[in-house]
Amino acid sequence: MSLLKVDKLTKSFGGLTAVSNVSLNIEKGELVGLIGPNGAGKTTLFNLLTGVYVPTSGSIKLSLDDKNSRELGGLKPYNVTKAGLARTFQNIRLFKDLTVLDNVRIAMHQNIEYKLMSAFFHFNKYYKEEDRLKEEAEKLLDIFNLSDKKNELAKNLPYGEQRHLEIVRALATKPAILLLDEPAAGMNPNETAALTETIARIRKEFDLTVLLIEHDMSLVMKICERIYVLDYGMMIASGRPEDIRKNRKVVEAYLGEDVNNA
Amino acid sequence: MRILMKKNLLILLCLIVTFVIVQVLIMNGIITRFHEITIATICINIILAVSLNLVTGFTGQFSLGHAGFMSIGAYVCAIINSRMDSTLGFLIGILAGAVAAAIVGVIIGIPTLRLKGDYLAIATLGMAEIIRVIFLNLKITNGAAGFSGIPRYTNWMWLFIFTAGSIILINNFIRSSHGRACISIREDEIAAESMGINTTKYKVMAFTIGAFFAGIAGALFASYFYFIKPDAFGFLKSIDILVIVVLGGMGSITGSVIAATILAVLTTFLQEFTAVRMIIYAALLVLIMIFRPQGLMGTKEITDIFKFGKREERLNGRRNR
Amino acid sequence: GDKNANEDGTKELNIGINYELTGPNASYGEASVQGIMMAFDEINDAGGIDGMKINPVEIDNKSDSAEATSVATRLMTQKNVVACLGPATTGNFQATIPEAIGNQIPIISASATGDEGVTTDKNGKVNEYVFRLCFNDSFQGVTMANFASNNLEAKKAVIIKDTSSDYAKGLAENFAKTFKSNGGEIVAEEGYVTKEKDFMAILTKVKSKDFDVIFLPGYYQEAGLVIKQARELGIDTPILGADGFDSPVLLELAGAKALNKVYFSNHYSSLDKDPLVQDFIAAYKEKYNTDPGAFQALGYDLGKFIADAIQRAGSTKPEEIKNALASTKDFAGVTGSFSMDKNHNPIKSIVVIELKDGVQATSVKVEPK
Amino acid sequence: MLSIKNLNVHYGVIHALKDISLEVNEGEIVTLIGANGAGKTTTLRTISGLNKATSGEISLEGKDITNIAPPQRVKMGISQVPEGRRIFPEMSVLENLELGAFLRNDKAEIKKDIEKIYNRFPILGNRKRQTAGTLSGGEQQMLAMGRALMSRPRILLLDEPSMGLAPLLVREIFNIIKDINNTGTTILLVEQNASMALSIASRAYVIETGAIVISGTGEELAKSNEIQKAYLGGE
Amino acid sequence: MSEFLQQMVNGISLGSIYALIALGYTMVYGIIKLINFAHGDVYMIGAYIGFAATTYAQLGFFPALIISMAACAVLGVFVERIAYKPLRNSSRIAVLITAIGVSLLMEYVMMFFVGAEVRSYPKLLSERVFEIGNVYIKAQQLYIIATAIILMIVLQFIVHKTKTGKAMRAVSIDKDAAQLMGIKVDRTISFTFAIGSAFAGAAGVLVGIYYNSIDPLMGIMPGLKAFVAAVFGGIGSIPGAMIGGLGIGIMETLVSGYWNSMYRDAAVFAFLIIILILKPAGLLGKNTREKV
Ligand SMILES: Nc1ncnc2c1ncn2[C@@H]1O[C@H](COP(=O)(O)OP(=O)(O)OP(=O)(O)O)[C@@H](O)[C@H]1O
Ligand SMILES: Nc1ncnc2c1ncn2[C@@H]1O[C@H](COP(=O)(O)OP(=O)(O)OP(=O)(O)O)[C@@H](O)[C@H]1O
Ligand SMILES: [Mg+2]
Ligand SMILES: [Mg+2]
Repeated sequence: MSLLKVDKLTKSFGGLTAVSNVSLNIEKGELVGLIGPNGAGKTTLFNLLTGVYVPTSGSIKLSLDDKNSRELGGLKPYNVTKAGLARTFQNIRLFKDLTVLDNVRIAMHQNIEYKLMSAFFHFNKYYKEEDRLKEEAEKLLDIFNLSDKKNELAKNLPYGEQRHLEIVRALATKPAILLLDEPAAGMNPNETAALTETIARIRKEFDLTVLLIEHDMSLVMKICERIYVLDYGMMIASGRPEDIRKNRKVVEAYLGEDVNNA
Repeated sequence: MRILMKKNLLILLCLIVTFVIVQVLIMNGIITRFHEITIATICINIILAVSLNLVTGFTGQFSLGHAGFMSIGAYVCAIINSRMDSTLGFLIGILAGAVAAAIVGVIIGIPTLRLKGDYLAIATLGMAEIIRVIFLNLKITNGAAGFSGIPRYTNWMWLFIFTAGSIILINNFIRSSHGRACISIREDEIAAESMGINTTKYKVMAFTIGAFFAGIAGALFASYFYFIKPDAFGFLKSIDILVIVVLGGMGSITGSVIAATILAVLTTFLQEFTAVRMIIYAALLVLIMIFRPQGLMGTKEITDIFKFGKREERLNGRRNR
Repeated sequence: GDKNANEDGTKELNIGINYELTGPNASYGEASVQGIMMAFDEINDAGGIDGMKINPVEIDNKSDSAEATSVATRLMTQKNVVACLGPATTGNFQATIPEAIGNQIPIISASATGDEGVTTDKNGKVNEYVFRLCFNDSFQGVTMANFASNNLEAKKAVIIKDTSSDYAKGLAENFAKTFKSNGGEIVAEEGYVTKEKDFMAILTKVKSKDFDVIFLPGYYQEAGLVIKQARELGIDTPILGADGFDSPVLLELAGAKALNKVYFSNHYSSLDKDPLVQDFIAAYKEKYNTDPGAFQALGYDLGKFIADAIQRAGSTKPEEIKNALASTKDFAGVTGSFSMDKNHNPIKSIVVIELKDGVQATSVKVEPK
Repeated sequence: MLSIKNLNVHYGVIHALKDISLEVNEGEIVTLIGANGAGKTTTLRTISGLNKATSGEISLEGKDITNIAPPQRVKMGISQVPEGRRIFPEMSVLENLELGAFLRNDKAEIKKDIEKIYNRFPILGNRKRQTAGTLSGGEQQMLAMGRALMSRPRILLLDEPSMGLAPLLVREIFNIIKDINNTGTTILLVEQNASMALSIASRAYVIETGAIVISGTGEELAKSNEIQKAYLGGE
Repeated sequence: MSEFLQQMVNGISLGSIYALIALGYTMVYGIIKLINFAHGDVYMIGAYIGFAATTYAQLGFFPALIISMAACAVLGVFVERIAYKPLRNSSRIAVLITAIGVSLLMEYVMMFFVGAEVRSYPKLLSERVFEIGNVYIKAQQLYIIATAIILMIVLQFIVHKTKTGKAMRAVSIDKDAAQLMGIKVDRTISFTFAIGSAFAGAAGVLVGIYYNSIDPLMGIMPGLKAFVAAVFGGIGSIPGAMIGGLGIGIMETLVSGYWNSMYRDAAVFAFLIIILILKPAGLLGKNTREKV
């Protein structure tokens, strides 16, 4: 049984159908790419998966184990996150005026184990939990060597590190599936290469399933095991990178003729 | 218990020293009845400002109705305390006033907190007006004529206990995971939701806690000034509280405390300048905002200032615009 | 040494003035203080009280009750006042009562008309240090209700009151009670709030009702506009009010044409031939170039009254001033001569004035029971 | 044409640009490359006047413009496609384009120019009434370029125009840049996609932590080992 | 029936007074997102200038109106330069507090000079009352309604059809980007304040004549109502301000007329809150959810 099963998902804005009848399957542990021209509906699909938009029709099923399968469509974003989906944003949306550490700690809120009264009176439980939180947060920050900057304000980080922090923050919610929206945007080839490796690494370390949107083919073709291609809101192709690269429709709509940048 | 940590003991010591010093000064007559009124105003305004700061400064929800919650606390306490003329009655009155304000906070918060920015401001303003009009027309509150003859139980000790208690509790809350959840809403609501935070729940929570403490402040107010009437809790009062919060710095508890103190002292000082007091006050307000738009403290706390090298435990909210 | 003595040996008498000089009630406070100052100037020009000049210490209470408490305390504990005048409105005055009792310094208001909890406490016991020199709401309300029933033979009345004012609330309640006991009926009770300017909605509603008089407790600022708009809407029944009507501003706002069949109760009438009244009006006119209103006249009397009490006390001790105030007999003021009753309320007659084309045409005196 | 001498810019205490000097000659495409946070955007913003220089001089065709207000610079022919596009999201596509021609008064010509933009970016023509904020990233990028061209600039500053664009479009954007250049507009191009930028640029500057470290022709730099390692992902 | 018609006349004329003030208000509000609490006080000062021009300088209605508008425009620009401009990059609430300071300053400087007592206006406009089948309509009500409608059209034209209007909208969205278009941000904002304040001045004179009563604190309530009307109609929408103003006027009148005037403000606010809950961006506001 697949971990995430999207069936005939549609979203329209007024007259515009941004996502139209899209179906896809993601198995546990997979690393899947989602590509397509600008405006194809990739981000919209993410927004549907994470509850930011309510689908016009269609279903999104998450099955963490064989017994339980949940419909995610129509859930509020925080409930989707609780169910096990975490994301990053195409336009970075960090808590800019908070410290790096706080950015991560906020994402860990749903796993906190003390109650409101502890928050007011700082009982022992509070201290124990806060210590645990801090430790875990620092561990996560270590992935991108950010723990030295844990007391910096997020907005003062260089662009690339902000993108890294977004990933850390998403990981802090302990997701089963991680959705990355253009993680390499604005990075130079060196930085992209480093990011590619990191994604591969965290995926193993955290036993994650990853779905990522990216226009940088050097990243997509290198680490994605499977690729879905959207165009005008419709799924026009899916398959292994080698096949996608040769797919006529994809080349015409998206890659262009001389694909030699992978 | 970690409550007995060095840091907490130190705070406790400071509190006790402050209390004792003022108490001794009162007993020696160095702090007169007149100064005491200023102190009472300061304490009540501190509670109001700190609680509004939680809603507006930390959670980022623009509320123009804080005086409404204050009035609920004031009337409930006044009514109970007038009928039960004892310290116990006073304490029951305060608790009942705070709880009543909190309940109204939940009832009003759930539908209105879906609104954003100025739309929320209008809704909270309207809500406070509704509360005011109700008090104006109720029999038990004696309507426009006001409620007079409230026994005075509020004294320095109670003021101190409730003010220090409010500051500590709200400060603790802000430094907890729940408090960080509130702050994340201010920073970016969409991102907060995507990080698993039920933003509606935490907005309502902040709003309710704010209302609860505003209720306490109202109760103390009623019991200190003998007399309350609905007019005293109009939208201008809400604005006054907001002024303290912004002047101190949105997102700084210390700022609220300092601004409440400065403004009360300033108002008292300006009493002497009858003809121009409001002109001076207004001009100072404009000047302070021009030269310190982020408020006196920005989002810094007093503890940040003493912690140069060790930035470890800096407070969550840190907005320097 | 005497703490009130000046360097040059003349003594000064500090008298606190705790009034609404900013905020929504500023115009009433301002008017009252004008009257008080006029009285003080006259007294000081005439040599003061036993050679002591009156030194008014004026502090603004922002039309706010908590501030009034603070100002009263300041005057009493920091400024060595022997007595405090004001505030003008009942609520703010009430907020200073505990301070007067606590500090044992007399306070007097010229316009706090509330029935309960002013000069007496909850249990009906007199507040020793608290005085006023205006009649209370019930006296005016009852008088106007009787006037409506007896003189105008009205059976049905409409009340339009300022819901945000303690003054209007007291008047309306007393009017309604008496009017009903006279066999009349209150067919509608409508409200507005201070500073409002548009009354068309309630007037239109009222117009559709069947009634003989409108009772309009409230101050001239709104009453003037209510009357104007009522007449424009074709409502020509008598309109009754109380001392809040007494101001030249009423005429300016309503216009002469609208001010017919308008009756209000007051402390005195400008028609009164008493030289005290005529001299005051003339002096005021000379100084401010307009007619005085009730607040000014009451303020003027208040200034004279406290001076008189100090003179009679022969002392600047607050306690003795208090005793002198309490034992006042036949004090002759512009707003009527009066004695203090045991509850520190003046026993005063009331006049009901009729306006014709905006000017006082007739006045009827009603003696207190 | 555009010349910058010893430019210094600070953000509070941060010294973002340190003694930068560069030249752009008439008709050239000059590219400025460098890592994140190196100061590329700051350079462009300072040229447009959105940031104040602490010291140094910027001149356009020999005229010192260092202390001139930004709108005046637009009038003199400097136009910019800012980082993050900065279109007016609540306005329609057409209104955005019209605003690009804010300083012009020749209505007929403006109309013609809008048509030209639609020819160049047909998707904009199809969406002229759509609220610009709901366009996809790539569509917005085109709009930002179109808008900048509407002022008929003599020199166009482009800040990472290929960011977030699909591969096909990236190539197209670079073609368009070349095209715009061919019609006589001088171009200063900031890019992360260094290989593409270098391939169309006549000359290039490399900026590192606020200072220019290397400069040369596009070809030279593209071949340079250092550049290969640092920016082109070469081994 | 005639009572209902009369109430509608009352409601519309009260509402058009709110709208008159709200229009100038929403203009400034829409452009720099400033809750300009001082707008009501500019209106008050406009009324006093008109009062001075007619009473002391014995001028007629139109000269007084023009003088008041011009003086208020200057005042508005001056206040913006001194008090708001230094806070361009500060949080909105900080500017709000400054505006409150400015508002208090104008109120009490005025009170310092003219006293707290109300004044009445000389009779400058026809006091005719038309009686149409038991419904009374004052000529002045017609003037006010007409002025409000004309102002709305003028503003709508300025903002949507003129170049300056486009500049205003661009500045309101993104100041840096506007500069890159060649728009002079400071000048655009000044212009906005000038227009908004001039309209407030006009409203001051008209309403002063209509109610025949002015005082230094007269701006507080209308200023607040204008804010409510602007938000209710949808922030930044000019027809929204008009509809918001009219809506509040009519609601107040209907509550007073058919229910209980004592609960009027509470009822109107309750109704407003309900409408906002149903339409969270006001009547004409577009509920644009941020694209993420
Ligand atoms: N809230 C919205 N209202 C109206 N239209 C929208 C909205 N959100 C997205 N769209 C439209 O839906 C389409 C898909 O947008 P989306 O952001 O999903 O594209 P994308 O595939 O992520 O593109 P890119 O790679 O450029 O980010 C676009 O045409 C866009 O204009
Ligand atoms: N508004 C600001 N306040 C403070 N520092 C800033 C500000 N804007 C930029 N900086 C700092 O100035 C330096 C240069 O930034 P700039 O945006 O010019 O870099 P860039 O080369 O354009 O980077 P990128 O590739 O990420 O766009 C960075 O260290 C950045 O953190
Ligand atoms: Mg996208
Ligand atoms: Mg940049």
